[in-house]
Amino acid sequence: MAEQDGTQAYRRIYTLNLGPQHPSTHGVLRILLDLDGEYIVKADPIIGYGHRGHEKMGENRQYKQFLPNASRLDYLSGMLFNHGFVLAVEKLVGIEVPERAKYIRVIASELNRISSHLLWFGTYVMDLGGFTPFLYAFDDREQILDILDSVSGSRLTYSYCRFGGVTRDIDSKFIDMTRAFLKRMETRWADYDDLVTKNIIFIHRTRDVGIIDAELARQYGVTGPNLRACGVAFDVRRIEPYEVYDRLDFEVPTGSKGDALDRYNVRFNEMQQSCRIIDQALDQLPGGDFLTKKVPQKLGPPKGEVYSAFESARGLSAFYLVSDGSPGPYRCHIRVPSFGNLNVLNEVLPGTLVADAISILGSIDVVIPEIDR
Amino acid sequence: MSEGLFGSEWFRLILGLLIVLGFSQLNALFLVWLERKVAGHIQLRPGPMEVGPHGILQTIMDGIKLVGKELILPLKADRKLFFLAPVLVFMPVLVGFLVLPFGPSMIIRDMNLGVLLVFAFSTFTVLAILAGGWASNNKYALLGAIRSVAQNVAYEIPLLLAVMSVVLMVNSLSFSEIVRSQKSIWFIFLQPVAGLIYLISATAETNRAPFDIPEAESELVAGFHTEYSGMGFGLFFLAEYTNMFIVCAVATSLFFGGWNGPFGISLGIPGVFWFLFKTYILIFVIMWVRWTFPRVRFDQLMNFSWKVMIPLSLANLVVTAIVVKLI
Amino acid sequence: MSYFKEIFYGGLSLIEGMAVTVRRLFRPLVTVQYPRKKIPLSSAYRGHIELKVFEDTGTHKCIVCLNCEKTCPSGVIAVQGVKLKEKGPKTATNYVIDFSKCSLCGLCVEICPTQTLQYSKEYELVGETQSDCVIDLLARLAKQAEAREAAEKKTQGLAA
Amino acid sequence: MKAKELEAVMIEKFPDAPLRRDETGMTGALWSIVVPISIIRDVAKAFGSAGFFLESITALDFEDTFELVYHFNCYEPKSRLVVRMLCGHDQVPQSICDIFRGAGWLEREVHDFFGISFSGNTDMRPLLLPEDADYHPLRKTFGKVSAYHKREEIYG
Repeated sequence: MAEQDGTQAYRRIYTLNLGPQHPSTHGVLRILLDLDGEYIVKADPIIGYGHRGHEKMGENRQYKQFLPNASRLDYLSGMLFNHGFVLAVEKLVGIEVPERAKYIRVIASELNRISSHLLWFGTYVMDLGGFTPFLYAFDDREQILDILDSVSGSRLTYSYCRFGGVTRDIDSKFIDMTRAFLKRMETRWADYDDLVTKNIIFIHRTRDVGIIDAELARQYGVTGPNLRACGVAFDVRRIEPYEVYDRLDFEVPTGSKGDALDRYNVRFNEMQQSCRIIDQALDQLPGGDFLTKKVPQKLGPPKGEVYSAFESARGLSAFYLVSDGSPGPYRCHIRVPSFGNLNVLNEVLPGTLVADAISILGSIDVVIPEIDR
Repeated sequence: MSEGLFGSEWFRLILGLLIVLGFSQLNALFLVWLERKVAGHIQLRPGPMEVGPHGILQTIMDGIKLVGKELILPLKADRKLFFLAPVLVFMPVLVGFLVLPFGPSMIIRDMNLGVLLVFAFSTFTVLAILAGGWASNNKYALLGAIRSVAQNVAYEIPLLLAVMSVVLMVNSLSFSEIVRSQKSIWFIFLQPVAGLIYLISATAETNRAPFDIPEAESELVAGFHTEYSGMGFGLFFLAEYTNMFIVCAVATSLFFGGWNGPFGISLGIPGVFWFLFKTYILIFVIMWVRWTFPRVRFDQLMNFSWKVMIPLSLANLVVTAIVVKLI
Repeated sequence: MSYFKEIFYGGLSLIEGMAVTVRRLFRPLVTVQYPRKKIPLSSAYRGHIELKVFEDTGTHKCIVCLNCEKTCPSGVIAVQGVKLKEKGPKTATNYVIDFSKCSLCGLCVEICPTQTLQYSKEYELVGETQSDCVIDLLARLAKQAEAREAAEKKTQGLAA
Repeated sequence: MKAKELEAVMIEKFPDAPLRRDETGMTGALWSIVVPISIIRDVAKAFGSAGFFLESITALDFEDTFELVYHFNCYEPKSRLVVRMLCGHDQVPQSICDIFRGAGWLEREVHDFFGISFSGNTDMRPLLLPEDADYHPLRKTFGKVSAYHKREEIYG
């Protein structure tokens, strides 16, 4: 069971295989932990159990046919990846998108961001042992899924965006549902605060746990809320705004220390900012087409490349498409944020307790199939 | 002859044992159902609804399912210990029932060392958990067992210190004596700190959330009973609920007046109902706590025990001793 | 001093949390007991594809242009057809989908030139083998028409 | 403007490397530079000391060569920069995993998919592929392939 370490006679280091089947490894992550008692000496994340070859699929498909794949990369923010892929292709081919479609996309994406964060919130508290907030978060998330279902017809893998617009226009029912949701959430934040944010046990479980400072984050290419938690206000929506984000007023919440509590607070505030964005976008929503008519069935983009970044729920994501002029890409690379965010565990985990490892893993919010691609 | 048989001490003991066995099993099944209902309604869902009215028979069906399942012995497990542990975890909780004062005349054995007996035997649970975790030959189970031992050592102390303050006031270790002296005012009003410390330690003692670190399903999969299947797991599960009943019943008799109504008002309700009512209220509170809080971390738990609970309970004991001496 | 302060405010935060959960205890439930109660589907719901019946012809309008078959990313659709008339389009004789491969992207529905494809509202599909997921849309259409006729007869019979 | 400063550094230090600016922002980067395989570590060091982080490493398989593409970015202001490196099918580029510690995994991923091994990276186990994988799926010689071009055919 415990192997004797040759060099140190009475310190026994043993290996614990955390995952791939483990309640808290979110998908199929395996971490080889070398433990000294309950303290972690070395951590080696092993990934790839969910590798489906999306990049190879992308090379063998037409641009249009890759649409359903895009929302299956990070299935929790399917709309965002769908949106991001469409952006990349539109940039490559040069398709003009109607104003209304841009707003619809932003609303749908932000709704998806909230739903992704809500799921993270629920599972994170569940990783820490609190089961009830998980179901409250799911109750709220259910409202978002209903809203997105009413317009895209799907609850998880939306395939809602199309080159030059979206598949279906939003109607007054959608707007009413969204407004009702925003109103509902206003009262929910206080409940979540009382139940989780202010809870002394929760604070002790997260404060000073798993500190990722700005330099470490830079070394590993950590982005998204995990980076903002260490005080760097880096948000693709702000730095290189796409769609109509430059017309909307929102803050980029940041933390200071980069511990689990900061990451929690950043995500929590981000949900509220997303609510603000949706509210403004609904106010500014113009009329007009939701899908441009001028897109040919078979796209023939010019030769060249495009690297289009967008902010998914987990950080900076990008599609890198290289076109050889044919209706499908020559190379389709996907930059996923969870890759760097998980990689940093190599350095953050050693020296912490097993219980902290679960807390850290939950707080950086990785979606493993996104990394595996 | 017959009179001698029914009146004999042996008859009383056997009858008592049968009642205890029947009651503890039924009670545990009911508590499991109650827990699922409470959890369900707290989480805005109905809980079990299918078997029987409002799913009341669900746990019995689960029990039948567990009995029907194969007991899987892990490779290289310690066979004897592995099967002994679930039995070991259930034996001491039965002993606890012997001295619980359900009513003025409803005690199987009114021993004058009753309090001591309950706590002496409740430590057996730790032994069972350690045996089960060790025998499983599984790292998660072993970690759970280690945590359990450390946790119980840390929490026995404040638990007993809190009880000691009550014992000092009554000057007796007999449950019926303690309950009788609470006829006019419950000890929770005289000893609020001790009562609170007792409840917190008892939650930790029974490995309930937020102190369920030996199980800690999000960290250690299922802790010490990771490898148990079928009724082996079932016994651990039932023992947890029976244990919970016992600590709550002890809390009722030590701090909440046992079979007495509040402030001596009994409303004509028999004492046993008062006792059960108060015990179930306490059990509900423990469930309510479980479905509200996240789990504490192992070292924080120890910190809390050694840095907060033990000093507080010691101070409380000293103050009690001085006051008792002065009066 | 901060030692006692933390104990006090910590305890207070715990009580606040418990207040949140106990309030929920008396709120109406949000879940639905599924097989007995069902939530209405949204009008945009995307089930597997099916052939639409048009009022004017009484049947579908598939002309076997194979656009759906070609555009499908996963090779779900297989269509065969014959030319019934010398001039004019073909008519489908076979329209089979393998639902186990379908990712419900909806590209086939969008590309259909006669708009004879639509999403069905069926979601309670069950099968034991992969071949159970193969759906013959024309047979399904015939079965639906039969059911409709039977229902019509029944109402006529009742009326008479 | 970190990008401008770095551009000056690049031109000064590596005058032979062709630097291409992208005024339109079409490709998502301000400029890209094609560097020879031997100086990638110096380039990466320049980027590292300028406060950039490594966004992604990826490769393209052409008939005549591999092309490794490094995307660097910095937090403020918008300045994504691209470093390209032509790497023959039998060449072994140097690892930058000690300059950007996160590069280790990215290089492992490239090794998985293209079979390019990096000298200096001690951990070259397959990352996303199975442990015993001896194939490189994103090479254009593996599986179904729609086209296999020479590099000039795309970049002209």
